[in-house]
Amino acid sequence: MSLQEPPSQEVNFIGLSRNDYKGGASTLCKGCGHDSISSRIITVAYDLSINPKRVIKLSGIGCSSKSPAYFLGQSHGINGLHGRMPSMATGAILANHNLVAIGVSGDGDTASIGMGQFKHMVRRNTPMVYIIENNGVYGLTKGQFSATADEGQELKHAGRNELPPLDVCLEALVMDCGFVARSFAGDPRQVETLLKAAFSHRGTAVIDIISPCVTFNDHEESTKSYSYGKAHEEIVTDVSFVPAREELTVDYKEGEVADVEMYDGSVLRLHKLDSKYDPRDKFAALKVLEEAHLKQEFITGLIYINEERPTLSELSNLSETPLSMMKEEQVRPSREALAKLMSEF
Amino acid sequence: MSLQEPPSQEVNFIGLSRNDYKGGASTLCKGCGHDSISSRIITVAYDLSINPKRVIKLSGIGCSSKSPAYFLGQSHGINGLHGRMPSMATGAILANHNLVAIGVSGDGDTASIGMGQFKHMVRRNTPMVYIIENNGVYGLTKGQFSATADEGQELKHAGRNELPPLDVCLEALVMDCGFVARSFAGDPRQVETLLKAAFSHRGTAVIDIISPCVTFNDHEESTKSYSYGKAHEEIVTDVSFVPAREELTVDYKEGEVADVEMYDGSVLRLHKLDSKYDPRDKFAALKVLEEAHLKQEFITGLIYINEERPTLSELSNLSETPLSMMKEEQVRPSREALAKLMSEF
Amino acid sequence: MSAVLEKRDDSLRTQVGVNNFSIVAATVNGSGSQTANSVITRALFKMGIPTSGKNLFPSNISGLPTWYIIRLSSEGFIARRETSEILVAMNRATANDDIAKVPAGGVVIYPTEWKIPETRSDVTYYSLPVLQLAKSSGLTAKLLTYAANMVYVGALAELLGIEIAEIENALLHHFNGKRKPVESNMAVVTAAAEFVRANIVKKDTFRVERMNMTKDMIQIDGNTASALGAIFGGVTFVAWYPITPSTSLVEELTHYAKELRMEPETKKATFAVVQAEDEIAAIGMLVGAGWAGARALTATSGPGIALMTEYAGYAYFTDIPLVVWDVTRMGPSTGMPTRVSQGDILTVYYLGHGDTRHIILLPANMEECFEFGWKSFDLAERLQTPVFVLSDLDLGMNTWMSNQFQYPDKPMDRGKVLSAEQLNELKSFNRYDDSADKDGVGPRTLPGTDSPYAAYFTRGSGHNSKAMYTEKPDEWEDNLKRLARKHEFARTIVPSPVIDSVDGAEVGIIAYGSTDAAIAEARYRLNAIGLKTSYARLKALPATQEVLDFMRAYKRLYVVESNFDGQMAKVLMTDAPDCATRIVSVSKCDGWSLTSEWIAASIWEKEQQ
Amino acid sequence: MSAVLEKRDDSLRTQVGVNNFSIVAATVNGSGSQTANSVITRALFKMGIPTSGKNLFPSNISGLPTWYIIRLSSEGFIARRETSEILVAMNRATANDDIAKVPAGGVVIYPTEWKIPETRSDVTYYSLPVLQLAKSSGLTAKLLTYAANMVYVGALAELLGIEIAEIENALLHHFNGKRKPVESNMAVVTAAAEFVRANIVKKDTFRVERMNMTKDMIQIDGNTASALGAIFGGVTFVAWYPITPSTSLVEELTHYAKELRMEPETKKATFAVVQAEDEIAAIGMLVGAGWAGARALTATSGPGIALMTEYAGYAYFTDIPLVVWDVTRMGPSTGMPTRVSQGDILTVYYLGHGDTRHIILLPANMEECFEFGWKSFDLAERLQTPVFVLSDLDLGMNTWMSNQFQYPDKPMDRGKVLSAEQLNELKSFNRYDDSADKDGVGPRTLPGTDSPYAAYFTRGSGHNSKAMYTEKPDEWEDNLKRLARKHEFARTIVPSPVIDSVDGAEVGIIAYGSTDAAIAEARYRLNAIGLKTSYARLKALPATQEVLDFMRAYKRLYVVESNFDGQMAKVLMTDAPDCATRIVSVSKCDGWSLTSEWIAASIWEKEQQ
Ligand SMILES: Cc1ncc(C[n+]2csc(CCOP(=O)(O)OP(=O)(O)O)c2C)c(N)n1
Ligand SMILES: Cc1ncc(C[n+]2csc(CCOP(=O)(O)OP(=O)(O)O)c2C)c(N)n1
Ligand code: SF4
Ligand code: SF4
Ligand SMILES: [Mg+2]
Ligand SMILES: [Mg+2]
Repeated sequence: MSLQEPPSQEVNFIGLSRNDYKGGASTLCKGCGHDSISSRIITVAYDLSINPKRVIKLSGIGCSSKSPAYFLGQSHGINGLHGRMPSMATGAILANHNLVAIGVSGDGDTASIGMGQFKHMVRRNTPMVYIIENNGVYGLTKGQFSATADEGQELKHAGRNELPPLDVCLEALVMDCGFVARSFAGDPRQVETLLKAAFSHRGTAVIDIISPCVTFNDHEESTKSYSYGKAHEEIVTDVSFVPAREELTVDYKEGEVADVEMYDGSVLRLHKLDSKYDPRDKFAALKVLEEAHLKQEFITGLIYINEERPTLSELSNLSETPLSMMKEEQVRPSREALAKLMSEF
Repeated sequence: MSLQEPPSQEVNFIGLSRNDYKGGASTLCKGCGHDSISSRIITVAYDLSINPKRVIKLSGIGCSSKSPAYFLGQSHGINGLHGRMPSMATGAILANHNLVAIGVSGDGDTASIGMGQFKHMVRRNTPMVYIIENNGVYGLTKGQFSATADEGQELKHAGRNELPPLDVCLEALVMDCGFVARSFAGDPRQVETLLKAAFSHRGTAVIDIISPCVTFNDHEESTKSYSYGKAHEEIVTDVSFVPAREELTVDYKEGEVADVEMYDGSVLRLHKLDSKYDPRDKFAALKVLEEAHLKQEFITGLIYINEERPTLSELSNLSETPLSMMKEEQVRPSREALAKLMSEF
Repeated sequence: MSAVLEKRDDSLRTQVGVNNFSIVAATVNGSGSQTANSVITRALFKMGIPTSGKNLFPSNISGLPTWYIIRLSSEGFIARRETSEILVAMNRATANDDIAKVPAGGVVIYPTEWKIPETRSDVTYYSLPVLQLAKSSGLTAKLLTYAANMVYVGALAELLGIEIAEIENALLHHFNGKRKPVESNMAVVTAAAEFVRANIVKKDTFRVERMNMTKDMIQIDGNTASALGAIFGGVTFVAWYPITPSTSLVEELTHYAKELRMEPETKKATFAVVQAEDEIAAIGMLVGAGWAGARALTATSGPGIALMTEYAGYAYFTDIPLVVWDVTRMGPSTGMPTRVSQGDILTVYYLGHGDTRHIILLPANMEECFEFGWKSFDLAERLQTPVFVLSDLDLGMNTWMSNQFQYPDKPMDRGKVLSAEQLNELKSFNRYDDSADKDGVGPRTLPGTDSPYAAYFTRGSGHNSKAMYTEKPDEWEDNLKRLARKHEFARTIVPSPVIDSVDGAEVGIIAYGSTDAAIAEARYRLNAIGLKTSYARLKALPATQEVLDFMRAYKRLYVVESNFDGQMAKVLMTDAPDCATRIVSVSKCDGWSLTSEWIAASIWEKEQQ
Repeated sequence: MSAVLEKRDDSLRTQVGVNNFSIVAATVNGSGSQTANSVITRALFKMGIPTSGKNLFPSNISGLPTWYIIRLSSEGFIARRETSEILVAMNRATANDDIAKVPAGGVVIYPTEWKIPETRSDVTYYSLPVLQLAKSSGLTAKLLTYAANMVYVGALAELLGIEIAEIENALLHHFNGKRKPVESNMAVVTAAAEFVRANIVKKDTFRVERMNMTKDMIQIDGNTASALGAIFGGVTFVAWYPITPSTSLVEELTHYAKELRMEPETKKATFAVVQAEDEIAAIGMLVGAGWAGARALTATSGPGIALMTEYAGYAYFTDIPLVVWDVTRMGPSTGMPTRVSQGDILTVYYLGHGDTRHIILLPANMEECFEFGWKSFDLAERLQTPVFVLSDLDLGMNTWMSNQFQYPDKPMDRGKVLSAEQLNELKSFNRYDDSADKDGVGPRTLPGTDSPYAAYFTRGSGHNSKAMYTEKPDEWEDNLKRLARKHEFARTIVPSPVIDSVDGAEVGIIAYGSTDAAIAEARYRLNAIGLKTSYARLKALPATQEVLDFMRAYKRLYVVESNFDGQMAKVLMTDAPDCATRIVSVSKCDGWSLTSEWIAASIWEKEQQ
């Protein structure tokens, strides 16, 4: 795969059009950040001329985990179990180490039920791009807090969250992840840049993308609530009503801080790392994350990179031929081998 | 419970002798570090005059997890499932928030299969003393590497470990644990001091105690191998043979570094935090752990303390009466309450 | 199926007419039709007409097809029917299919804006200028889709004769008495009704009339009923992980516990609810809490049950009480998370590895959801074992009418728990020794009991009657024998089946859970065409003696269930091998609740063979 | 039991004598008796005497009682027996119990150092100065306990007539030909033999004689046999989590794969082994690997199976091939991790929630462990589904004699996989469409296949034959029907039972797995006292037509198994309800493998009723 730009607007280096990278129609809510991440993946895969036939898409369960069906329709995809995608990815990647793997997960999927598998995937340095579409809630089960929800956050449905947020970037970092990044779904340029970098990383590349849930990031008592007044709010006590909403977007420069107003009126503070920041310094990475945590803001950008660690595929000392493509003669020892063995027992 | 010393040598403040704190006979290997940790728990519980009838002992599965049967025989104990003790502890503690909970786990139990539950227990700040008897191997299943095994370590049985170690102290720390400590099973004074401090901590107190496995921390090719020569070594190709061994012990001062020779001839480097170290500084804690990781040494002592975070029991706004002791009239609403409800549907 | 339906006697069909028909509202989920649908359902119910509401919704949050079916039945039958006579078509994407399914003589109500051709001559079409009428609410553009639903409320009211006052009452109920939203909704309702009155000539015969069949009854969903039952059962500890269709059980429990279970003086809680990180942790917490003496509950569904396997076996083997509500949905695997099935019988009965058999309760209606809500704790603590209550999506999330709930008729049974006083007198106890009662249950003590004799050690590995570790063959076997005794004892104390023995019937029907309403109706129809049937509705596993007696009394036993493999039929075969050849499994599993038409036709057809 | 044993006809007992008795070595685990025991077992085997070795070890690492039972049988019977005539008492803690269990006429060998009274007059006591003899090895003090075991090797050799040359050969085999350790061990052996010759007058009648019944046979354990089978089956991916008694399966697999499965030129591996963080991850990895086209295997036991429930159901429902070895141990729960049972039949058959039924293979001996090692992959890929192989601790970890393994008689069957060429020709494919063969199996493609038509999307939620998401009732049902077709198709291709129909027999015995050896012997004894029995040994579930035919042919069907609830009996009842009343469950579950004495006595007793 190449990091150069494609030769023309219509087709990329391998002769595919952007359309060849699309997937099925999304069934997510209008304005859901997850859909915009799917678009970014489509763009990046097209731009990088990635051969979709050599890509596998993997996910767990959740709104976020549905999205692999909505991009790269020419790639094999698999939607596994809630919180257990990392193991499935590990098996698939070792079965064919020549493929490019994209995993999409949610914050519930990764940080709640999936914490164990996530940590151990990172520990093994399973080569894949692992995207967390992070909204702090369980979208698909209608708005309970996930483990990444902010302490003190209040939601219409779930009440008040009393527990501290689990930071997936910090979690990846302390488990020696070689590529740790964070972005915001409404910042297409940054998401694309980071995705491109992630695709050229050899081990596990973790990208935590804040992707607000337009439907359940909302709470009843908020006075600053999403663009309609008190009376109108009451009418939609109908829990089944999901108003169409605009995607939240933001555009800000390196080193800058941007405040994004959420649907519930609360404010998300994003802080883009500047060019002086050295992502090869693990200690700086720990520091920047811990400080952001204290300030209740989110650091965006490439937080840490280290290309040193061997990947799981490399450690496995695998033959060139993918395991899945082995012929009988490569994997079934000979009659003589059996006879020799038998003589030894 | 009190931190003062007991009035006499024979009985403690609550009139119990050291014997009252003992448990059943151990079935662990002679010299296993886990047994010496059990002794420390006995001593500390006696010294602190903890009422054993108000203690619950919980564990997972493993050699380490067997040990609650070997101390505090007058306390209720429960030996749960592999890797799933934290959840069990959470339920038991909320059922009776007036009890003192001691959890004992292994490195396999906590860091491999148990990673998810461990992180979430810490996140909830479940009030308990959580001890990891860390030997880097699965003792009970005969010597495979656990997730805390050192990178590059070689064992007779398991071969070479290629993956980086998972640091349970760092894991606890980044999940906002309010008490993070590390010690060595062969350093009785430090273990006791830390245990005493842990018992007076209000939230989750994590103590990682390096506790070498005398039986499986051994490897065939080692020239420096445990006290017997090459020929003799071969004779014990009998995998069922477990030679009796001495417990490893060490005595060193604050700020000092001690090298302990392991049974396989490798050297464990311990570094005791000195009195200038401020365990209330989270950032310093991160730094000291990360640095030790790079130097392949183990920091011992109280690494981090923070008494601020409310515990899960506190957040649960529980009645004084433990839930388990509630009388029918406290928990079954009245006939009138039902009648009123029925009129509303 | 349809072939069968056509062949069979016509009496198997519901005779439609006044207060006897179904309405289906076909919408897009996320469009806010829930208020509209529940308001209609409640208004009809309050007019004294037996009514049920079933929501067929997709497994996503917005944008996919949803159907809400309201059935009225002057005979009091509230199961789903095969057809709905009145279609409110609000989803363009499914409109063609939806219209094709309307039976001859039926009605199609649709938005004028669609400008679709009215091609069927055997149904009546009414079109409504939905958007225009919605605007009359004065709501902002954003809420127009929502208001559009109120248009069909008004139209149906006018077309069918639903009392406007009851619609308003239902809205008031829905909005907890807040006038403002009631007014804006009523504006649309009235405008739509007026439009119909002015512009539409009623050509169909469907209408409703006040009657007196719902007096003193309530309308509720099973998850709320179960939650209330648990609260009146003194639940003290809940751990859970969200999963459809069980989520609302815990959410309602939390909601009502905050109302009913705070200490009046201190405002402190007499319960704790923990959202766990997954279902392994949820049941792990229950194990700890149940062991320590709490009344511990979780609610989950198939995938969660799967994850609970290991701890379920542990709790069985260590004699720890806890209650698991499995609100079943369609499996295998993720399956159809928003569709119903009774597919977890075998999984749950044998949950765990090794020789494990659990206690299962099988509520069939709202009263039993409430009753088993409290009774499950008494059984769990009396038997010191996990009790699984198998509700399902149809019971749990749909709207049912019900008698009012009965206050528990017994004090709480905490089972064999030794107090400090008892222990100090006994000076010892044997945790797993049931020799006193031979019921398989030994005495237990709770942590924190102030006696030096209280402590014992709990483990999932081999233990003898003193709770000591053992690998001795005889001690191991003794313990398994004790557990088998407990299972047999459970057989004598779990809820008895409801048995309706009909004189002269050669055929017995066996069923359980949410299919009960459809069975009642199917038997009525079968009886009408001359097939007498007796009926045993199981309320629990293991099956009690009454069930076994029932099985022995009939030549043919139709075991009706909503799963693919006929799972209960299998369990019963192994319980009563002598009846195995009489058992005929009648099962179907397509995500929709069984209809009386299908049940009656299936049994009728098999009887003809 | 013992009452039964006493009542029954004496012919049910093994007649002891030359080459016909058992030896039990009672030791403490961790003391290093494995070399001693395996050396005796091998020496006897190499003398041409049918021999088996069973290790009864505790669930800890050192310090608890262990028994190793060596059976010799000139008749070729190698199951465990109820009694062992010769006791080597090396564990003071259990010595009294151990001695009490020696049958009249038996022998007790014990260390002189114990100075215990020789109280039984019906047995022969021989005491050995064990420590003193051990010292003759010249080993350091630390290794004396280890050397002590060699003392009883020498003593037994002398007492029974085991050829010293075969002992030395066995030691050479054990130490891979290294002379040094062989010499130090032989020093003890010889010293002990000499001591016996000089000081002990043989008073018993037990002895061994060279014979010719083990020619061309091997001695091996089931886990090694299974591992080799997998390697010859072209296993490419293994993920696992350590658990007794399955651990050695993967460890042996890894060991032999490094020998047999490295590319000769590149020294690169044609397989990958990953130690997962738990069993959920292990099976998750298999799902990914199986989906992507690897031949994926895991080995585990009860608790691991429990954790695999959710992904097992997923793989079943998404048609993903993978192989799970469940080397069963005693449950429920942690149970007795080092004791045997066949207690996972129901759990595994129905593993998953919703309507799930799996393919199960049931090896009964070493050859089948090897055969199913490769065949399981062919079945899994042909059927595109998980295949569970139920070995057990007795098969897996004990020492069995066996014929040499047969090289696979068929090329690898990768099932219906479409290549890029095929796809480019077809221009599309329907993943779950089995209309071509009606066998329930659709074509699949592997990721990385270079065709624009290759891709499809796999999900555990509702899908139609094109692998598209669906919630449509008919599409859902069609898929379940296809899976049911697959189950019925599997019935026709899984391994057939071994059936031994005896003329004139009215009784059929049905069994499976490790109990086979004991059944063979029990039938021999029953025949001797006049009860003819036919025998069907199941090799797989679902049961094939031959099994059903067998069941229909006999009046009484004794289903013999090593679990508490008679699990296979239950499965067979539901498969053949017409035979349910003929099925009599003969089951026992105390952690020890079944004996022919117990089986014969149980069936005999039931026949008398
Ligand atoms: C074992 C299991 N438990 C529970 C569920 C129900 N469930 C489906 S999605 C989901 C949460 C998804 O949250 P997240 O991963 O944050 O994704 P989002 O919908 O927010 O994108 C849950 C709990 C499940 N599918 N499986
Ligand atoms: C679900 C499950 N998988 C595997 C096992 C087998 N097992 C028992 S103990 C153990 C590892 C214990 O290692 P650790 O926690 O480090 O304890 P140690 O024995 O080293 O003290 C394993 C894998 C089990 N009991 N349960
Ligand atoms: S519920 Fe939230 S996360 Fe799910 S699709 Fe809708 S907006 Fe996205
Ligand atoms: S095996 Fe290791 S961890 Fe287990 S008891 Fe022995 S020394 Fe301790
Ligand atoms: Mg989320
Ligand atoms: Mg360990």
